Amino acid sequence: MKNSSPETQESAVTFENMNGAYKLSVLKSMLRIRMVEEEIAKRYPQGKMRCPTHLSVGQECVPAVIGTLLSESDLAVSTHRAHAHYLAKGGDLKAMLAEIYGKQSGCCKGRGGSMHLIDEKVGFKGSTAIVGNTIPIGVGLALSQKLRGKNDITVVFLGDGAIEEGVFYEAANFAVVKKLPVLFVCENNLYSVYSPLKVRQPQGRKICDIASTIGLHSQEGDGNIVAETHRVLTTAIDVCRQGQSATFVELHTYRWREHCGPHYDNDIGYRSEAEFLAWKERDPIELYKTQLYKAKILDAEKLQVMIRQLETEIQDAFQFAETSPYPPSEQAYSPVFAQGVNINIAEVANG
Amino acid sequence: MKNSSPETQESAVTFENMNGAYKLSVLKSMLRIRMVEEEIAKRYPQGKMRCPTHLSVGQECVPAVIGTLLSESDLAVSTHRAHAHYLAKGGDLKAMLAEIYGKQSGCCKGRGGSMHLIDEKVGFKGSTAIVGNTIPIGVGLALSQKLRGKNDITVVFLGDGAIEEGVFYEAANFAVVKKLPVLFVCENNLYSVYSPLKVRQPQGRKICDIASTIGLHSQEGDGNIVAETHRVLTTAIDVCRQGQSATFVELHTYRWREHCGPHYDNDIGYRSEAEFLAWKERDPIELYKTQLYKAKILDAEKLQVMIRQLETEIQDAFQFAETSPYPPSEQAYSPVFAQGVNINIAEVANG
Amino acid sequence: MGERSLTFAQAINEAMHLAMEKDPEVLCYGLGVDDPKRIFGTTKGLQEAFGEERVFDMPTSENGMLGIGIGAALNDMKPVMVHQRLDFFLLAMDQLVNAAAKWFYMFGGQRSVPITIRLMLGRGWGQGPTHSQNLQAWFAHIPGLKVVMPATAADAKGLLLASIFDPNPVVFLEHRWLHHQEGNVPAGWQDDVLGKAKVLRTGTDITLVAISYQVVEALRAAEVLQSVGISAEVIDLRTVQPIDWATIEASIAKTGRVLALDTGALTCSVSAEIVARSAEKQFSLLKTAPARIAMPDFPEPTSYGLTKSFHPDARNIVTQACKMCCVTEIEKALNSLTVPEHHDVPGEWFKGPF
Amino acid sequence: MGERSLTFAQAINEAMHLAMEKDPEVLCYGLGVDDPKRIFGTTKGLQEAFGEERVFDMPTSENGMLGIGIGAALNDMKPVMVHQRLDFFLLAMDQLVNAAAKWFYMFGGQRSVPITIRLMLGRGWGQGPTHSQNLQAWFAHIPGLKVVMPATAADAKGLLLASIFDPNPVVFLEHRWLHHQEGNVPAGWQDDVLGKAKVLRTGTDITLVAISYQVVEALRAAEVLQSVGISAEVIDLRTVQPIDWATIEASIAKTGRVLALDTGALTCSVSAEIVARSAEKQFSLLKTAPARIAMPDFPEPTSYGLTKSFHPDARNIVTQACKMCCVTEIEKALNSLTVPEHHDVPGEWFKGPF
Ligand SMILES: Cc1ncc(C[n+]2csc(CCOP(=O)(O)OP(=O)(O)O)c2C)c(N)n1
Ligand SMILES: Cc1ncc(C[n+]2csc(CCOP(=O)(O)OP(=O)(O)O)c2C)c(N)n1
Ligand SMILES: [Mg+2]
Ligand SMILES: [Mg+2]
Repeated sequence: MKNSSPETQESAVTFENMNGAYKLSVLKSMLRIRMVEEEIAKRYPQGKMRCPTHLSVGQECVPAVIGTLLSESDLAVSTHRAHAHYLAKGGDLKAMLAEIYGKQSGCCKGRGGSMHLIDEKVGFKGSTAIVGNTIPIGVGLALSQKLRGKNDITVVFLGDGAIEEGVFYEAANFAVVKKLPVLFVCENNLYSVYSPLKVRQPQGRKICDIASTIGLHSQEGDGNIVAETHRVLTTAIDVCRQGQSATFVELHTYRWREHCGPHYDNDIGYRSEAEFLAWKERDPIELYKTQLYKAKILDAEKLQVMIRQLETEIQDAFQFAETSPYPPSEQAYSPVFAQGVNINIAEVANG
Repeated sequence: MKNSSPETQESAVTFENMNGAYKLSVLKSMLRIRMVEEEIAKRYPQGKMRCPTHLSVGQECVPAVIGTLLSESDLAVSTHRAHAHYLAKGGDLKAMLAEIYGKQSGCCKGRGGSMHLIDEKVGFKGSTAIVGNTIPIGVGLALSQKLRGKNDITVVFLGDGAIEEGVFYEAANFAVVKKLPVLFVCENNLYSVYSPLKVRQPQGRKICDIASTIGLHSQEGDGNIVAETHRVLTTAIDVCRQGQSATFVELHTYRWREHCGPHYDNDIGYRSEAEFLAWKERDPIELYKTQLYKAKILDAEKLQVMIRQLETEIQDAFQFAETSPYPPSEQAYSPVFAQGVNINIAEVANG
Repeated sequence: MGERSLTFAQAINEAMHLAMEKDPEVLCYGLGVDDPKRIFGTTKGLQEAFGEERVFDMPTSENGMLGIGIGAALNDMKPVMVHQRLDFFLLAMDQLVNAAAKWFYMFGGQRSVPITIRLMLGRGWGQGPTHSQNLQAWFAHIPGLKVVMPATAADAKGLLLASIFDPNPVVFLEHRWLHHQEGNVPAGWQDDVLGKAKVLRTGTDITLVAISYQVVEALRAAEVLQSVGISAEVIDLRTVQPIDWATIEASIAKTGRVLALDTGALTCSVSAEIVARSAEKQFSLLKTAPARIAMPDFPEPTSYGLTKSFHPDARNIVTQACKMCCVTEIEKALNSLTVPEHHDVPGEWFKGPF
Repeated sequence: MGERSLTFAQAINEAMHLAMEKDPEVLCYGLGVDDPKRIFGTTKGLQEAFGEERVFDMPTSENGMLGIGIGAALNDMKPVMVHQRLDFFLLAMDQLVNAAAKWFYMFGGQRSVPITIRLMLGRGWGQGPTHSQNLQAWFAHIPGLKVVMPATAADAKGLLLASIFDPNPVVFLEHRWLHHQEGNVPAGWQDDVLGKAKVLRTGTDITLVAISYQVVEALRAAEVLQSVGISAEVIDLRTVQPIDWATIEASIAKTGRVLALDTGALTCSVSAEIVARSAEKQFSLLKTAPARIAMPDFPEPTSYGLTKSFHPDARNIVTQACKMCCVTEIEKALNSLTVPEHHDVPGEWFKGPF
């Protein structure tokens, strides 16, 4: 793990001395993401979720951990692969599923689909489908937070592919120039669609090193191990919240299913079954469960209860989504412009 | 001076053991650029050069030196501030001045003006007026050179401001991934228009370090000292031509006159007269002349001859430009499309 | 040269093979050109046949990578750049407009930029607001770009070859709903030119000027219009820059009625240009007001529910044409149009996700 | 509220001061907003009055910096971004089109992006191909953007205030040749709305629909047309998205003739939209073919020689209007138009370089 200037002490609260309830809440969050995604995968072939859909199965650790470390007034933006980030930030599961089903009760009233999630109530400011598109937007949110003088931060979720967009470099540069409270969380899952890193970025060059040279406080870590992810993220959030530096973390992980859609696709040739199996061995949920079992924080019964709770919640949410009505087709012609005048200060200051 | 991987030996041919004729040719090239630019500055207020014009007075060393190190089959692209690069690469002085005057005999037939220079005959492939615009174009030229398997390189001239464009980062990344024979020559003159570096880039962060982390073979040097510039550039060109790495050099220098236009503007407040005077003390031409005098390569008479030759050439060229006719106004409607079919291989391979 | 039935996507693929065989300076690059899916099959076999130097994937760096193609083109290469969605290409407008489009004119006509940029237009299966934009009007508005929108498999091949070997920058727009459409495609090399429209069906009462996927709808509509006594002439514009005014004008001179059909948003669209120009130049020949059918001025929503009647199709064309020809049997005509089970897929075989 | 004569640039500056005083969440940023030249004077005094946090320079990173403004706007700030040339802004089309324009609609109408983007359009003194583009048609084509093009000092102020406090993304286009024009500008706060045109001169024979700098030329032309008996109504469109169709239609209903005047390239232009829509909706009211005058479909060349008659002006308007009204005294009308000494400067005081 690399730690660039400004130097900071490790956060006092380490994962190890967090209490059992907290540790179980992280597990629950991971399981919840996994079970939601798997249920989407199961139902997608029914042809009722009619939009491009990118699942985070295998990548649950990073979102779950960071979700426990942010407050509601912290903000977040994300990408095409946003389900996990949205859920971890506290986004409404029913509204998300309804959105994927294109329903009126969806978080965008059916206009955005899987790639466009939003839950303003919990500070999830939006995910968009163009690679890199929300990166500067997150930096702008952080600018507004800094101007307001509050202690909040903005998290920008991005992938290893998004690093290649010039706009990442531009946005990061500005965040450093202005010392903005933004935390870039890069889930490096080795692929951009079917393209391995080596055809896109120089071999041997680390993403976190680029970030560090740009001037971001930068670290990397194993994104499949809860304790390590927790350590890296707590440090980063501390640095960021204290206004010391805009920060960057690169967390290594792996997407299990196909880039877009519900299936496995290790047979089509862009990556090997062996690679997949090696990563599956390192399933973040299994690794964490083992740890919790060992520490006697978890037992089979607790797990069963947790899973049953989640199953109920998730089945309910799918039920909600499937039975919600479509928006009437005239709503396609809902206004493209917001109405009204947008003046905060009632008094006319001059004239 | 920083030298990043892949490690290379200094080029065997150092500046010190170049012969006197060579050293004088560098001086002449510098003087030529200076005298052309100063003559433009003198005549610009007459209102006959009616286009935005950016002068390189004070920045003559880098273009002059690199001009002597390239062959005609090497290519170059440049920016809004391109006069010096064009001339150093062997561009036609008359055609350049005629272009600035908007004449039919101009290198773009009057369509481009000062910011759009081209001389295909000598491999000066074009300068454009949008910051960063020619950076990827230069990398693409290098790609074509590599695919052709020739030993040629492409030089991309750019400023410290252009470094901030995401397209620099994108183009550099690809050049590294593909090991392209491209050499980025960044003249860091501390300003982008009136903006000092500190409002644009993190303080203390070096441009050459960013380049190095991206993966470019990267060096910096004093761009007002011929010997150092020569050393840095020879190394870079060697590395580049041998196909070891795409390369980057940052050379520190200073623009004397206003960003755009003929005047001095140290009085308007964005930089101090003292700063300017300190750099003027380090006039690359005066420094070099002193060195050549000391080494007895130059004497007052030789200098006079050189200046007189250049004066004649330059006055002739201005005469040419001023007396050339404007293009007839109908030529504004010259085709926007090239005609014909663009097939190299006569034989139809198939069918 | 025999004719075979190929899909539009296969025809593109064949054109790419022919071009790369014919000329070693043709390159093909873009995200996914060498991946298992091969851009909906259109780049199949290219890397195997022509190697990794000429056929390559790229970083997600749209602006930089377009500039790199332009640079290669300035040194006599003929790059074909591919984007799976036009929307991604918005990142590259500086290179497209400030460099590629202007180079030839701005540098005094010395050097052109022989690059071809293949962009897919989306629609359906929840492509939504940022995966479905049809911005042909943007490209057509910029002096110096050629803009090609084939509608048939044969044209996909012929026009792609013409685009690649045209010395100018060409934006080549492929509608995803055309990729699977089959048609007769002559084998071997094909000579075609950019800037010529085709009259796909002759008629005497109304001129339908259609582009890209709207050609399919226009032909469906024309069939039905026949049944209520309206003889529609269908022009497939094929390129929207330059526009083949001669063909359009000759048709309008005959029919006196023009209806322009666009896949882009209405305001300042290619269909606006066609209507405007017809009104300006052929005012006295027009028997009724010229009209256009285009996308509404709204982003495309994602939901199955919202897209139900979002994309104007043969129904809208039939209705509008009947009105223009003062034919009242609109219901009768509409009833003979078949309606697909799902409005958001190009065929029932399509199951997503992209 | 008294009236004072201000230049267009001063009026912009006054609007910025008023807006920033009124609302602490208004920001102003862009290359050079705090430099000695202060964007042709339009940002004068802002940093002194409102501090470096609210008024700031930026790196040359157009796309990133637009996204940053959008982000701030999504958290209730009201950023005003400035570019000295529209052409530089081509780098930012992804953020403009895929984020700013779509956010409100695509996220279910929950959150809009109250950003204002001031772009200068160039012309003259050799601005040339990449410093003079008038791309209002691009912006108008994108659902979700408002596009404002003031022509008078008073409107520069009123419309800029309306833009800043409009909850939507607004592209605010300033023609450099208007910056020095003077006009009466009411002091103090001004309430104006986006989407309303103004009839600057009433007439009965022909409707001139003009935008931005073409309003100046239209008024010059109208004066001269009067002398040959043509009564021209001049509409200053003020915003090109939304377009105030009611005002245009009412005028055409009266005059039966419409001539649209644009500063952009002809094909798929705003003037195409105006002509198309008039022909579609008011065909039977038109006494003669509708027409448009726009820039030719060529990049703008740099040379003084080449730009001599490149920009259509009052002369072209007079000629076209006479033809449309069947008035033959064109020469007489043209002769009464004054011709400036140099065609490439907004006034003889202009000596370059930018
Ligand atoms: C600008 C742009 N280019 C290309 C795409 C197509 N695309 C969709 S997702 C994706 C992969 C991005 O990879 P990464 O950032 O690593 O995210 P991951 O899918 O691995 O989570 C690509 C290239 C896009 N949506 N936007
Ligand atoms: C994309 C873009 N943004 C802004 C400008 C305005 N501009 C012209 S020159 C320049 C300065 C660039 O600075 P630098 O790269 O350091 O070059 P220098 O002028 O110092 O030689 C700027 C910002 C432009 N031409 N293009
Ligand atoms: Mg990835
Ligand atoms: Mg500089």
